[in-house]
Amino acid sequence: MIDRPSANGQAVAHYVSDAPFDPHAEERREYKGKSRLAEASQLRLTWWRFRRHKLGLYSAILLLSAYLLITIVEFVAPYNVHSRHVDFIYAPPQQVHLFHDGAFVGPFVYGRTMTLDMDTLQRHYADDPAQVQKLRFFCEGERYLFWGFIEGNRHLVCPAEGGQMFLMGTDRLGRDVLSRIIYGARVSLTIGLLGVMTSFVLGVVIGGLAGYWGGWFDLIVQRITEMLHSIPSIPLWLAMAAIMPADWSPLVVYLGITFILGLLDWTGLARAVRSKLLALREEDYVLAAQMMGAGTARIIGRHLIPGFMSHLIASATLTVPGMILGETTLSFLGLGLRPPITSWGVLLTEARSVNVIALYPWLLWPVVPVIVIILAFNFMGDGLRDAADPYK
Amino acid sequence: ASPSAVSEPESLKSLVEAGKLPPMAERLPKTPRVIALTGPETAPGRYGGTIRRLISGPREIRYMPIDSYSRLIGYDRSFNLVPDILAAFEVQDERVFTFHLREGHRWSDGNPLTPEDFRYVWEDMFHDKKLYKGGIPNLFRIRDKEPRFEVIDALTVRYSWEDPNPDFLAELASPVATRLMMPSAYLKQFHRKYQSKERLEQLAKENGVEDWVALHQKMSRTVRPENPELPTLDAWMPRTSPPAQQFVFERNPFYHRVDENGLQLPYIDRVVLNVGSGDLVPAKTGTGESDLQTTNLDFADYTFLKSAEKRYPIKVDLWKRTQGSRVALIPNLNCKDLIWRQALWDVRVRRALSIAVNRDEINKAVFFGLAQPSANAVLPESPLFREQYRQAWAGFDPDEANRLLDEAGLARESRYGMRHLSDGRPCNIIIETTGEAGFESDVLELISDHWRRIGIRVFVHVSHRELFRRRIVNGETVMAVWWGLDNGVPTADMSPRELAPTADDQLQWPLWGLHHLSGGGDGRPAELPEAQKLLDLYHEWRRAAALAEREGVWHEMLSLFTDQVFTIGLVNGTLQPIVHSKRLRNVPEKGLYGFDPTSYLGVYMPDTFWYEGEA
Amino acid sequence: MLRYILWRIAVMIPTLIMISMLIFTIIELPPGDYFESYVEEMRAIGEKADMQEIDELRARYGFDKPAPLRYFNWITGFAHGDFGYSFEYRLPVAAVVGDRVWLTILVSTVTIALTWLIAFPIGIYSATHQYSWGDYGLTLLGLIGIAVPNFILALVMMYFANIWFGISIGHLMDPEFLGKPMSWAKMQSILEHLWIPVIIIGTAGTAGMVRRVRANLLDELNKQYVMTARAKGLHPFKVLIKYPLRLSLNFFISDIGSILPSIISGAEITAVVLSLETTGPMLIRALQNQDMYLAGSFLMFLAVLTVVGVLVSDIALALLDPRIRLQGGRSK
Amino acid sequence: MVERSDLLSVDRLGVRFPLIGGSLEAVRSFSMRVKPGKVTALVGESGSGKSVIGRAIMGIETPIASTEGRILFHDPATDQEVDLLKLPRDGRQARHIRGNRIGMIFQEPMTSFSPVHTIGNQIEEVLKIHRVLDGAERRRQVEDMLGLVGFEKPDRVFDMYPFELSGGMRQRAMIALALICRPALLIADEPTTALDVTIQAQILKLLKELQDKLGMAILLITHDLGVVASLADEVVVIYRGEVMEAGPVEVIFRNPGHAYTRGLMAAVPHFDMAPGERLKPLREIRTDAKALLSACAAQPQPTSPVLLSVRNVTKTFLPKSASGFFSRASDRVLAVNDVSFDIKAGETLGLVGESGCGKTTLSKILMRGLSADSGSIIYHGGDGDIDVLAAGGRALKTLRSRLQMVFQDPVSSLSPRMTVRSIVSEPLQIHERAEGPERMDVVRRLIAAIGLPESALGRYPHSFSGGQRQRIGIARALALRPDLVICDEPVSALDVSVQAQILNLMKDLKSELGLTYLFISHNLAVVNYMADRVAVMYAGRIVEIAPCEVIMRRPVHPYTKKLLAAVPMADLDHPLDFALIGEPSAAAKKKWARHFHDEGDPANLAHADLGGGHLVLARRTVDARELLS
Ligand SMILES: Nc1ncnc2c1ncn2[C@@H]1O[C@H](COP(=O)(O)OP(=O)(O)OP(=O)(O)O)[C@@H](O)[C@H]1O
Ligand SMILES: Nc1ncnc2c1ncn2[C@@H]1O[C@H](COP(=O)(O)OP(=O)(O)OP(=O)(O)O)[C@@H](O)[C@H]1O
Ligand SMILES: [Mg+2]
Ligand SMILES: [Mg+2]
Ligand code: NI
Repeated sequence: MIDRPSANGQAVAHYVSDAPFDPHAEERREYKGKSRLAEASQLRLTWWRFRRHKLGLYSAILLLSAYLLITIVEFVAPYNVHSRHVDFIYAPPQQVHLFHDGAFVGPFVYGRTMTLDMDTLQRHYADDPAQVQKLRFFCEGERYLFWGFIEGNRHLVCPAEGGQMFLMGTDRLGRDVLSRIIYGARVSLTIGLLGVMTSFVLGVVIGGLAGYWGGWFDLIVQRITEMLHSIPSIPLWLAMAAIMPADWSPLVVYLGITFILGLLDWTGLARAVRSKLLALREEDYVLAAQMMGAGTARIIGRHLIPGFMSHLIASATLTVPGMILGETTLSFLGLGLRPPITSWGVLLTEARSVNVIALYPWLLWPVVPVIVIILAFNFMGDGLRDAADPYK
Repeated sequence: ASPSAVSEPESLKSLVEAGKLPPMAERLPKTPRVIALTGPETAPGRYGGTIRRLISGPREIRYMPIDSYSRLIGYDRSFNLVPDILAAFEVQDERVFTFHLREGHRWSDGNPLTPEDFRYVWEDMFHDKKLYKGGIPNLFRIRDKEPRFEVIDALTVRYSWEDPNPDFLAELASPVATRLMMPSAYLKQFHRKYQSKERLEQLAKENGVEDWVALHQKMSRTVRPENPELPTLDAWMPRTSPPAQQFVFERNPFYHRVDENGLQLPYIDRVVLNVGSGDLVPAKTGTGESDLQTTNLDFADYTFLKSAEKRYPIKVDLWKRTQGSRVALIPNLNCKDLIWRQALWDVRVRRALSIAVNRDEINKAVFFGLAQPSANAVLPESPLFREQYRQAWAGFDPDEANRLLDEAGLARESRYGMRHLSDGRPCNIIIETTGEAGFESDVLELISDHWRRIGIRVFVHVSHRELFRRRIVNGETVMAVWWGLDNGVPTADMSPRELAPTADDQLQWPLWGLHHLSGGGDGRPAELPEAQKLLDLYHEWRRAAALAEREGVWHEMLSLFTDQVFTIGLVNGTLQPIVHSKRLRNVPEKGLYGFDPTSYLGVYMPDTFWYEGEA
Repeated sequence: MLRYILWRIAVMIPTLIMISMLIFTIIELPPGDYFESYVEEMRAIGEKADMQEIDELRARYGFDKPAPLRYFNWITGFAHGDFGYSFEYRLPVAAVVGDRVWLTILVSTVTIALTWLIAFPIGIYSATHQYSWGDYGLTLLGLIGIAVPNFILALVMMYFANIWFGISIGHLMDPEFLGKPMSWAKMQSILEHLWIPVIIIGTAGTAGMVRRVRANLLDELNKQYVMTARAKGLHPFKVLIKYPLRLSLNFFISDIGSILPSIISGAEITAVVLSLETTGPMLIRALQNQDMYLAGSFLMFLAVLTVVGVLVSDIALALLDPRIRLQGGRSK
Repeated sequence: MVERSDLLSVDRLGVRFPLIGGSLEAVRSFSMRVKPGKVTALVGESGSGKSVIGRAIMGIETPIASTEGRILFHDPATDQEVDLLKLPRDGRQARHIRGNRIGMIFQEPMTSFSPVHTIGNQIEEVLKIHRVLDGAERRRQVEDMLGLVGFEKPDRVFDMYPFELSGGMRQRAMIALALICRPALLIADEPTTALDVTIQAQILKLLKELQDKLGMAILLITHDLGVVASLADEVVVIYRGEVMEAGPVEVIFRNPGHAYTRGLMAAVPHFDMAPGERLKPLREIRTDAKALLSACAAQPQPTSPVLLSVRNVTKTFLPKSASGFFSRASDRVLAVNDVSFDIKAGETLGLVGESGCGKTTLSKILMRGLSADSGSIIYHGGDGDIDVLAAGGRALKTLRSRLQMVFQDPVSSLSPRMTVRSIVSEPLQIHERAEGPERMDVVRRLIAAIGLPESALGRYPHSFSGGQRQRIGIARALALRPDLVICDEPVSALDVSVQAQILNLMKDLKSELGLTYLFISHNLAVVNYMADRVAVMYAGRIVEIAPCEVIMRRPVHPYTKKLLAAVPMADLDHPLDFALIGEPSAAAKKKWARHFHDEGDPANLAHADLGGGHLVLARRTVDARELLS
């Protein structure tokens, strides 16, 4: 019954609401989700918000599956990494068909015939419609050693008996690009994560302390970052290459490289963290935390870093491709991963020539998973960012 | 046709007219070297044009003097020695060498080429304690004795040894020959004997070097033609001083060769070398940016280049590489690891490793089946070729290999298990590679597969070239990937030194080679009797005066070398794409490509290449 | 402030000395020296090197002396402007670096300027229009730029630039201008070639910058002072520029230290792939050949730039945000 | 008939904020109006939606909030009526009105300025947007305005950064910003909370003048009924987003119709309260103080009668603008000047003083949030003395659990990215008090004790009202059951009812657990209610310190006297005499008796003991009797 208490310029009538006054209404103020809100810890709250960010959620699921997949690449890949097919060198990707002559057959590929053009020395492959090679699923195929010691031969999908299935074509030794990409994921995905983690832990901790403590510590850390910064990575790599013991197994080399990638990468981040914390540490809530008796770790970790989270997340997602592809730079210098270790970077490095671009473009396929993974990291980062953003 | 009737090259006309350059007749020696171009593939041509080439670094300008290949004496296409700069030469018992110069032959600055230029080198350079601290180059010492150098007359010089020096002519004809003559008129200004101290100091300062020695060295370098001032006898003379991204070479107006029509060679006015990344050379070549490209192209680029023929006026040919083996596995017989050394000294092991390799597969997978599976031996193009050498332990027989290894005591528990060395370590071979050639890693991948079947696991270690060799010499590696004999097309006149432990850069026995090289001062004597035998045979070849005798020694060495499998050759006769402008004539369609003895393009005489149609 | 700057400049000297030692060690670390690699290079094409000459050169440049002595000679040379001697080019270092520096600066500054010109508007747009199609689209594009290795991008772009526009592959100019003095036509040719390296070097940087600008801006957009500024009636764009953008620039300013040297060194690997006439390939070659004075002096030059850049960045930081106390410890 | 429109009429406004799994309806169907040239006061409990309404009128509420209804603004200058809610969010028209026609003073002046731009720059900007003036003229106008709001050296303030100003100074800068364009309507959201009463009076006087001179209307959002009584023409009482009562100020004060309004009136603390008399909040939250904090380990009770002794503490600041390339020592600000006093165990020491006189600085020094230039502070705890300024390690840790602080600025002292739950439980976590569910219990009880719903636990600080945030700060400070709580304006943002509730709680804790408070406040009635002794600060020095009654009844120092005269009463019969008290403090200082002036040398002054713990800062030469007379 609220009348507009403005009788236009007239003196206001005394209006009194007829609603009864309930002094305790506020405490009983109910709305949906109240109890959940009260119960939930901050972590859970963040998770709830993250769940609402669909793209982020899907990306997280995709990444999770990718990381699960790398534990069972032997099963997922139709061929082994190193299986060669000398008769199918540089074979372009095969298409999966469902219908043959208008009849449904199920997923199958056509067999291939190869002719070698003796003039240009180019191999030409043609589908042979007479050969319908049905794909098999959960089938027995090439033998492999699961994680290097358990023997097996089950595959998710394999070509027909005696047939071939090169869905992404083959490379110069007739190796299946698809299988190599799948195997490559194992190294690439872990190298990315490991490297990013190393660099982040170092960057955040060192940068955080320098920014928060300031003073002498900052001075020293800044001089160290200056030093690391002023030496481009290339001479470092060259020096590394020179002193890396020859009999290190490829795995150790790989781990070492990852770690070093991370070790070298932190300076930029540390500086960013430091600069931001230099500003943030002046905020009152930091003072409040200090007065509560919070230790350095807590103040940096719980009060300061969250204020810089968006940048960190963005940086992390941007560093992942750097790490995945970082080894490609190294291979330019003769360091880095090498066959028989297979990674996306190795695959791309092998595709490093005009020949590939002009004649065998399918060897560039490994770019696609890199892009997908990076997009996924990015969108997941977005989701995390928003979930942690109190204003959202 | 008489020279005067023949027109000047367009590019020199104005200079001649302005009187800055004498007319062609006066520039040429009285008897120029006439090159007959009336073969089935060749034709006399005309002047003009620029050849653009691509190099991957400023260092590669050193290909110019190699390709240009004007030597006192040089090989022709059938590897006979012919006088080139020399009008004629005489050899007595392989001991006394008499060289006759062409009358009126001039350096590119117009100064005459005279015995004084030989003397300058011999006396003022080789025998200057400052310039050559260690004395005259090794090549001249036979049994530690120097030859006698004489100037016989205004056109004749002579070098005479007490003992035969059969390598001498071959050395002079080699791609990077020791220079017996230098433009003394020019160089004297940098020599302490002919120049005042003050002036030398000033010159050194101007050129950013420390003293006159460095100055003289810098100004007299011929291997990399970096000094445009330095007179040359080559077809083109350098016009750019580094650092630069583009190196220009212009025709030498005093060059000593003419075609049968009396046109002074080279036909081509200018050669321009553009520096760029080696990786880009195939791509750029494929877009017609090079008129004559041989380096930095790989067999794998052929398909791409061939497909570019349709778009750009280029022509792609395939030449045959002259290496005894394009890729070879080189066991290090001097490796530090005692157990491995013992194993590798056992010829059964070497043979087993060799026959366990499926060369056919390598050929097929990596070389389109166009190469020739072979041991590290001479090519059929060589008169010394025998099928037996090629096939020595080059078949594929894993069973036999297994048997040999069993016999040699590299035990294996089961049919599929890994072998063990005598001290119980697993048979893991670390193969050292420079990783420079892309196909090496492919080949190694195939080999690791092949050798796994005989119970040997392969690890690949990549190191930079300097490190690579250092590690081998230090005995830190057991095996390396390299190529086989540099010269796969030798004649009996050419030195068989590559087959015996004669040099420290021989990866299978660097220490034994060093021992020989240093005259016993360094390294170790060849410890395997077979290797020692090779060395003895080599000495025998050097003493042999008659061709037939040399041939005999060569065969003996080849059969011993291949039978002992000192190096495990894989394939040879691989092909090298040679790309040239469609308009460029006289480039042979088929040829042999290699450093030794063809000097890359050298024996095919790029000075005779010419452009058809309008420039 | 003045005192702070003086103090920092004083600190630079020991820092640079440390860096020079580090550089020297790193260059020394690979076994062997220039002459060895030179011999190898000759061997590669079958030549034999004249070991005598090499030994002589070794002695001349003190390679038979212990490393500390050589370091000392090198670093004292620095003090009177002698940057050493390039073995490869047989020239003093300063002469070798020469005009490559200018081309490098050209490429780098154009790239960096373009990166910023593109990244900032896009970043701002992405932050203010979070989850719009524009945001998604630009993110996607940028990330693809990041995810494709530069060398592949370089090859692909060069290949198609050649096929479609007939631009010669690689280099910063058409071959006929190489080594020629600057002219109008040469300039034109350079501009024609410039876009490829700029795009290639720029893509990854731009995308990264966009994402960072966006992230940092998003954090600031909801602050109270933005509301105050809006309550003043300020145009939203100006609000953005003056307040949240300035506060979000912190990360960017902190990175100035690495911008300066990167202007000079250029993107080495890309430059190698593209055969650019910049300093990057020269540096790599010098490193690989162990042309140690060339490499060392160049690295030292970069180090000086870094150290200066870091100082500039610190000062800019204090100017950007007056709350920042560069000298003080944790409490006021 | 020509309709003489209201300047602003709000019609059935509703504002709703989304929250996880639901939403919060902050304002519902709310209607009111503001007449041109008149002052409408909006009063109501903390969290009732007052600020939200203010922001909604300005059109600057966060975009995630959904609004409905109409807000009609009739601009007298153009005689056009627009619905502010319908205007494009940041369109030209909306921008023209904002800052120019409608000015707003934000409730949280401390955080409303950009930290990286100078005060002058930010105020000047408004002129830049809406007026065509040259730079010098702008600066002149801004400095004038700064002078009007009570800055003594406007030219210096112009170049200062917000973080260099005290809370009250920032609030005044905010007022200057809102007024600089002489808007037709001023939305003043708690404009004087951080100001001491003398300056408050000065500001109110300024507002009044502008109102009279320019016909500026004011929507005055405040909980200080005294201010309402002095300034307002009409009053709207709001409770939980709804209008409870509205009408002319006379009616509301003399004849409140709604139970809620009556309750509010009753909760106002006043000077003639009997000692021990309790405030009457609308709802008494009976918390068992012991149970509330029982979970925290009982601590050894302080044995010494003096809990904290402060001796000769001095602190100077070097302003940023002066710390450029060439700094001059003369620019230094002496924020705390040779301050000495004791806090006895179990007492409440009130600290009052002019805005910017150094109270916050002093309290931060006590907490070791700032380092003192000189002086000493000794804490006489249950387990030995601790030198506060030098403590480290264990001693510091103990200190941190014994001394707690409620910050003057509730916004910036709460980590923006922590939920209330994390914020309140953090001190417990740090000092490892109570574990798991038990800790949650403590947190829940604390939240209930300060009158917030439990659902607040899962929300972030920014989503609370000013008063709510302030209470969160209090809860956090109490969580550890400290010995000494330094409260810097702990209830300035609270309406009288909630204030009563909180004050009662604090009193209970004090009597039951023996807590000690250092209570900084501008509200002398509150100080009167809480404090046992009161210290009065002026320009960095304590000018008078005495038991509460003595100060309130028999002040000696002229500044104290002036303070007491400036207290606004929630009583229409005692309006403030603006002419008398509204004069700037510099001017007032000139009128001080001679013996209170230092005449350029601070050493001339010393504390004269008037007996009974009554000390006054005066000339050394003067004796006590002279002062008392
Ligand atoms: N951004 C937001 N998100 C969610 N809830 C909000 C937000 N802003 C305000 N609220 C809620 O809206 C209600 C009204 O807030 P408002 O700030 O208007 O209160 P107020 O009347 O100004 O109180 P006080 O006197 O304490 O300042 C409060 O319950 C508050 O928690
Ligand atoms: N960080 C700082 N830098 C420079 N000056 C400062 C700083 N902090 C405070 N000041 C100055 O110190 C003086 C005292 O400030 P303080 O905050 O202690 O006042 P206050 O008594 O709390 O005032 P209010 O009641 O307005 O909050 C003020 O003049 C202020 O300008
Ligand atoms: Mg409010
Ligand atoms: Mg204060
Ligand atoms: Ni041909």
